Amino acid sequence: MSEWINTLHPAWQALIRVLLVVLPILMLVPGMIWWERRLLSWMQDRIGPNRVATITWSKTSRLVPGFLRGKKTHFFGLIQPIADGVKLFLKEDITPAAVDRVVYFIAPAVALFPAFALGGTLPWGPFPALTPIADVNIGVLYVLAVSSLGVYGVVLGGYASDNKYSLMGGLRSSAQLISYELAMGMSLAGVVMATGSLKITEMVKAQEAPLWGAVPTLQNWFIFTPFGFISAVVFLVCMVAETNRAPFDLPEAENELIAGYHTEYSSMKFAVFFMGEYAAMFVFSGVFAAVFLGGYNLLPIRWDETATAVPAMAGLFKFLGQMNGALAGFWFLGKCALGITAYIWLRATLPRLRYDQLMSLGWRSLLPLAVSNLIVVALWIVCTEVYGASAAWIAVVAAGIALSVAAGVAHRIAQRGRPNLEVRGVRLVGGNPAQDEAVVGGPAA
Amino acid sequence: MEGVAQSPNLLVFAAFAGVAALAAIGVVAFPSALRSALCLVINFFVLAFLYFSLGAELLGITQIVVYTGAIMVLFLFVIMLLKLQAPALLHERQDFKIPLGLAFGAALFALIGAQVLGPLQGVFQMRADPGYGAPEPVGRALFSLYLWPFELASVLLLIGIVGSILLAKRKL
Amino acid sequence: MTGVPLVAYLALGLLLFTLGVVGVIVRRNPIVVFMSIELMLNAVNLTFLAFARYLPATGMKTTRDLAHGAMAGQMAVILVMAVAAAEVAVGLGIIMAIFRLRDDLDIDEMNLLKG
Amino acid sequence: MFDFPVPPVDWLAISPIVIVVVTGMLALFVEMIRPKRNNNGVVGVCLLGLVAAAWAVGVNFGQPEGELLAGMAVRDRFGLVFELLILGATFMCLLFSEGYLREKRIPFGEFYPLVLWSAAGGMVMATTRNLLVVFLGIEVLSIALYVLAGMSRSEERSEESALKYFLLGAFASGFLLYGIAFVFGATGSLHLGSLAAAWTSGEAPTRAMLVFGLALILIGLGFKNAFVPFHQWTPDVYQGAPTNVTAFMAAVSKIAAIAALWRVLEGAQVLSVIWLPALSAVAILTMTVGNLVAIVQKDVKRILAYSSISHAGYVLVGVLAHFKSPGEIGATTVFYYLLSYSLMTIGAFAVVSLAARGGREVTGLASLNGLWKRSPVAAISLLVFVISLIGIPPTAGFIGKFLIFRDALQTGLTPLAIVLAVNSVVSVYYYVGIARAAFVAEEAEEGEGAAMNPALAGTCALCAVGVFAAAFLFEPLVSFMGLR
Repeated sequence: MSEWINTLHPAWQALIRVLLVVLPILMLVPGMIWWERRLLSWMQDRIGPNRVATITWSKTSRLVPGFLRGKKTHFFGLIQPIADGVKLFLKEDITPAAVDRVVYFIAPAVALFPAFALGGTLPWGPFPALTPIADVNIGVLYVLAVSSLGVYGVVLGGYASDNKYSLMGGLRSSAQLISYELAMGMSLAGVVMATGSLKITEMVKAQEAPLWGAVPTLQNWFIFTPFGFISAVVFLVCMVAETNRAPFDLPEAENELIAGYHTEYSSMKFAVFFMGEYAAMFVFSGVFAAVFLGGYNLLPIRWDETATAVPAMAGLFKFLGQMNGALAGFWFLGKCALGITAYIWLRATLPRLRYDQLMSLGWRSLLPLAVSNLIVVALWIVCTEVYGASAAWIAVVAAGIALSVAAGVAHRIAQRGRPNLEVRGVRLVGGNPAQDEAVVGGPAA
Repeated sequence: MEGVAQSPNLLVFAAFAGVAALAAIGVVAFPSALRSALCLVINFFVLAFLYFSLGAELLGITQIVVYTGAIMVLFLFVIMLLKLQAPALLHERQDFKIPLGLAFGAALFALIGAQVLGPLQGVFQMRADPGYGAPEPVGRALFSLYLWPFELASVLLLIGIVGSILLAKRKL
Repeated sequence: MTGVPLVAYLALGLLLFTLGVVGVIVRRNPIVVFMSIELMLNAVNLTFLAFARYLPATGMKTTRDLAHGAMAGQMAVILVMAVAAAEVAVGLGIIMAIFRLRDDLDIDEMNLLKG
Repeated sequence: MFDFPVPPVDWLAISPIVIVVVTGMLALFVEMIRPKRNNNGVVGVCLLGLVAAAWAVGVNFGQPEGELLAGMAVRDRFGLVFELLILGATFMCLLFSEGYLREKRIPFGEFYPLVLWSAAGGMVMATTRNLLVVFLGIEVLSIALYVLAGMSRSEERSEESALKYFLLGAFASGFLLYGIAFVFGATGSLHLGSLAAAWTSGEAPTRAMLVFGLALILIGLGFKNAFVPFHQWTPDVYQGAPTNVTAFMAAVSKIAAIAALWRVLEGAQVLSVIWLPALSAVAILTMTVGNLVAIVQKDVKRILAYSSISHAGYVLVGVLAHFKSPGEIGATTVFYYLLSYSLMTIGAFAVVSLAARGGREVTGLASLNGLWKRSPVAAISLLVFVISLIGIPPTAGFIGKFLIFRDALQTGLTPLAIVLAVNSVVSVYYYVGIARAAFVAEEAEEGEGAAMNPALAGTCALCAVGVFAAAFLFEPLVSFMGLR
C-alpha cells in the first residue's frame, strides 16, 4: 500500500522518510510531558495541571451555541506543555561566565542526537518502502551503538558547566550508562540468536511465528517465551537506566546534586536536554515494543490461521487481520505509549537507588542474569539443531541448575566477610574519605 | 582534478577524510585534554563512516560501539575524575619537543608516502566481494578459521578485567 | 565507494598514524599520549580495511583467496579493537593509580627511576 | 563464497597453552575461597598446572609436526622446546614470589593467574606463524606485565615504571600493527608463509610494502626484545617493577620475543639481504651500549637490566648466525643460550629480591653488603650466577657464549664475533662489582634485608645447580630437545 513512494525522486523519498521519523517524535514530546504530569498527579492523588486550555465560553457571543454560553470547558490541561514551552523560550538564557563555551553549547545538541538517530530503525508497520527508514543489516547493533552515544550529552554538559554538582552528575552518568549497556547488549544478544538476524524487521517477523512452535493461532512474541521474558526484564531495567529515568536518575538526583548535569543550563538549552530525555524514552519504548512485544501487531493472534481454525467466524478474523496490517502504525504507537506509561509508573512507584545499589544491581544481578540467559539460549538452539527438542530440554534444565548453583556459590563467596550493604558508604573518587562521602551521598540518608 | 568531476564519491570521501584529519590534528594540538578527547571521538565516528564506505558495515558499527561508546567514555570518565581533583593538570604547557615531533612526523609521512604509497596510485578496483563485511560472513570466519585468535582475545579481556581490578580496587 | 583510489584511504591512514606518533612525542599528559596511541591503532584499522577491500596483493586469483584475504583484514581489525579495549582498561587503571600517589601527571616530571 | 569450514581442533597440540590458561582461572577461584593467611594454595595450584603443561608439551614431542587450527598455530620442535623453556622460567619465578610479595606487603593472589596468563601469551608467540596471533600473543604477554609492573600500588616507582612500560609498549604495538597491515596488503594474508611468494613475484609496490612492513614489525619486536635503540624503557621498568616481576620479564618476555623474532625472520628469509646488515648493526649497538652503560650504574636492578640488554644482543648474534646460513647452524645455540640466560637472570633477581623487607625495598649496590653473613646460600649462588653471566667455564653461560662465538665465526659474521668477545671482557667489570658488594663484610647501612626463606633458597639452589648441570649435561640436553 505504500509502494507509491517508490515512484518519487529519491531525494523526496528520503525527505518523507526522515520527516516520518523526526516529526512524530518532536510532536509527541509535549504529549508525553502532559501525560507524565497528569498520570503522576493521578497516581499521587493530587490534581496536576488542569488549568491551561480551560475555555470559558462567552456569555454573550452568538457564535457560541446556547448550551455552552457562560460555561467552562476543561481539556485536562492539554495545552500545558505548550505553555511550558513558551515559558522556556521566553526565559532569559544565562551562560555562566566560567563555562567552557564551545562544549557548553554543543552538549544539549549532542544529547538530542541519539534519540532521532535511533528513531530511524523503528518499524512502524509492514511497509518496507516506507518504514523503517534504515532497515540496516546491523539493526540491533546500531541501536546499541547509537544509544551508547547518549552519554556524551550528559558528560559534556556536566564537564562544561564548571560546577562540582554538574561534574558529579556527569561522572555518575558515564559510569551508569557503561554499566547498563553491557547487560542491555547481552539481553539483546539472546534475541538475536533466537532470530538469527540483527535486523529489527526480521525480529518482528520472527515473532509472527506460531507460539512456542506449537500453537498455530497465536504469535510467538518474545516476551511470552521463557528466555525472552528474562531478556525483556533485563532490557526493561536497562532501558530505564540508559535514559536516566527514575529510579535510576542519579545523574540529576535533586536532593544530592541540585539538578545534576543541567544545573547550569537554562531556557532553551535546558529544554533541549529535556526533549532529548523524552525522545529517548519514546525511542527505547519503541525498540522494546519491536523486539519483545511483537512490533506493529496489535494482538498476539495469527489472524489467517485463526480464520482457518474457526471457519464460522472466518470473515471477521480476516477483516481483523486486514485492520491489523492497515493500522499497524497506530498499534505500534500504542505500544510505545504503553512503554512510556511504564516509565511514569516506575517513577511514581520506586524510590531512587543509591549509587552502590545501582552498581550492584547492574553488575551483580543484571549482567550475570543476562549472560546466563544467553548461555542457556545458545545451548537450547544448539541442542535442538543437533540432537532434537527432548535433548534440548534436558540440557537447558541441567544448565539452568548448574548456573543457579554457581550463582549461589558466587553470592555466598561475595557476601562472606562483607558488612551489611546498608551501612556501607560509597567512595567515587580518591582523597579524604569523610569529605568524599559527604559529596557523593555516603551512607544511606 | 578531473577525478572529482567524474566521481562524486571522491568528494564525499574527501569531506569525511578532511573531518577525520582535522579532528586528528585537534587531538594533538588542543592543550586541553577534554578537547583532545572530543576530537578523538569525532575522528572515531567519522572513521566508522569510512568503514561503511569500504563495505565493512559490521566493523563500522563495532567501531562506534567499542570506541566511541565505551573506550572514549572511559577516557572522559578519567578526565572528569581528574578535573574534580586537580583541574590544572588537564591543561599542559608547551615546550621544545614540538618542533622535534613535527619534524619527525613530517619525515615519516614524506618517506612512507613517497616510497610505499606512491607505487600504489593506480589501484582503483575493489576486488573483495561487496558483501564481505556483512555480519554473517564475519561471524562465520570468526568462529571457524579465526577461532584460536578469538579465544586468545578472550584471555586478553580476562587479563584486562583482573588487571584493572588489581590496579584500581581500593582494598584487596 | 567506487571511484576512490586505494591510495586515498592509505594516505589518510598514514596521516592519522603520523599524527598519533607526533602526539606521543610532543604531549606531556599521559592521557593524551594514550589517546594518540589509540589514534595510531585506528589508523592501522583503516589501513587494514582498505587493503581488505581493494586487495592489491598479487597472486590472488580465485574468489576463494579473495574471500579469505578480505576476511583476514577484518579479523585483524576486530581483534585490534579487543586489544584496544583491554589496553584501555589497564592503561587508565595505571594512570589513576599513579595519580592517586602523586597528584601530578606530567610525563616529563616522572624521573624517580634514574641510574 | 563465504563458506568457512570449521577446522578440526587439535586439542593435544594446544593443550599446554590451554592448561596454563585454565590453571590461571582455577587459581583465581582458589584465591577467592582460600584462607586469608597465605597464598600457598594458589601457588601450589599454579606450580602443578605448570608441571602438567610441561607434561603436555612432552606428550607432543612425538606427534607429527605441522600447521594446526587453520594455520593459526604450529607444532614443531622449535615451538615445543621454547614452550618448555617458558614453562620452566615461569616455574622458577613463581617459586620465590610468595616470600618476596609478603615482605613487600603486596601479597595479592591475583599475581599468580596474571603471571600464568602472561606466560601463555609467550607460549602463543612461540607456536605460531600467523602475524595476527603473534600480535595477540605479544599483547597477552605485555598487558599482564603492565599490570604486574604496577602491582605495588603504594610505591611511586612501581606505578611510574608501569606507566612508562605501558605507554612505550602500546606505542611499539602501534608500529608492529602498522607493519602487519602493510605485510597484509602485500601478501593478502596474515600468514608469514605467504611472504616469500609475494617477494619473489617481484612487483615494485609489493616489494616496497613488504620492506616497509617488515621494518616496522622488526621495530615492534625490537622494543619487546629491548634491542638498542628501542631499549630506553628497560632499565626504568626493571628497576621500578617488583623484583619477581622483573625476573619474569627478563626471562619469559625475552624468550618469547626471541621466538617471535625467529618466526618472523624465518618467514622473511628471502629478504635477508635487506635485514641482515641492519640487524647486525643493531646487535653491535645492543651489546656495546648495554655493557658500557651498565658500568656506570649504581643500582643492582639497573645493572642487571643493562646486562639483559647486552645479553639480548648476544642472542641476536646467534639468531643472525642461523639465518646467515640456515642449513649449517640450527636453533640449538639460541635455545641453549636462552636456557642458561634465564637460569642466571632469574637466580640473580631472586637473590636481589632479598633486599625487600617490611614493605620497603632498596636495591642500591650497597644493599647487597653483608649478604655473605646473612645468607651464605644466596651469596654463593650469586657468585655462581655472576661467573656464568661473565662467561667463565665450567658454567652454562660460558658454553652459551662459546656456541654463539663459534657460530658467528663459522658463518662469516666475524665483526659480530669480535664485538661479542670484547664486550664479554668489558662486562667483567660490573659483574665483579656485584659479586664484590655481596662479599663486603659490613652490613648494609639501609638496614638489613629480609631473612632467607626456604622457597627462595630452593630457587637460588635450583638455578645455581642448573647453571652447572646445563653445562655438564650439554650433550644429553641437546639431544633430548632434538633441535638441529
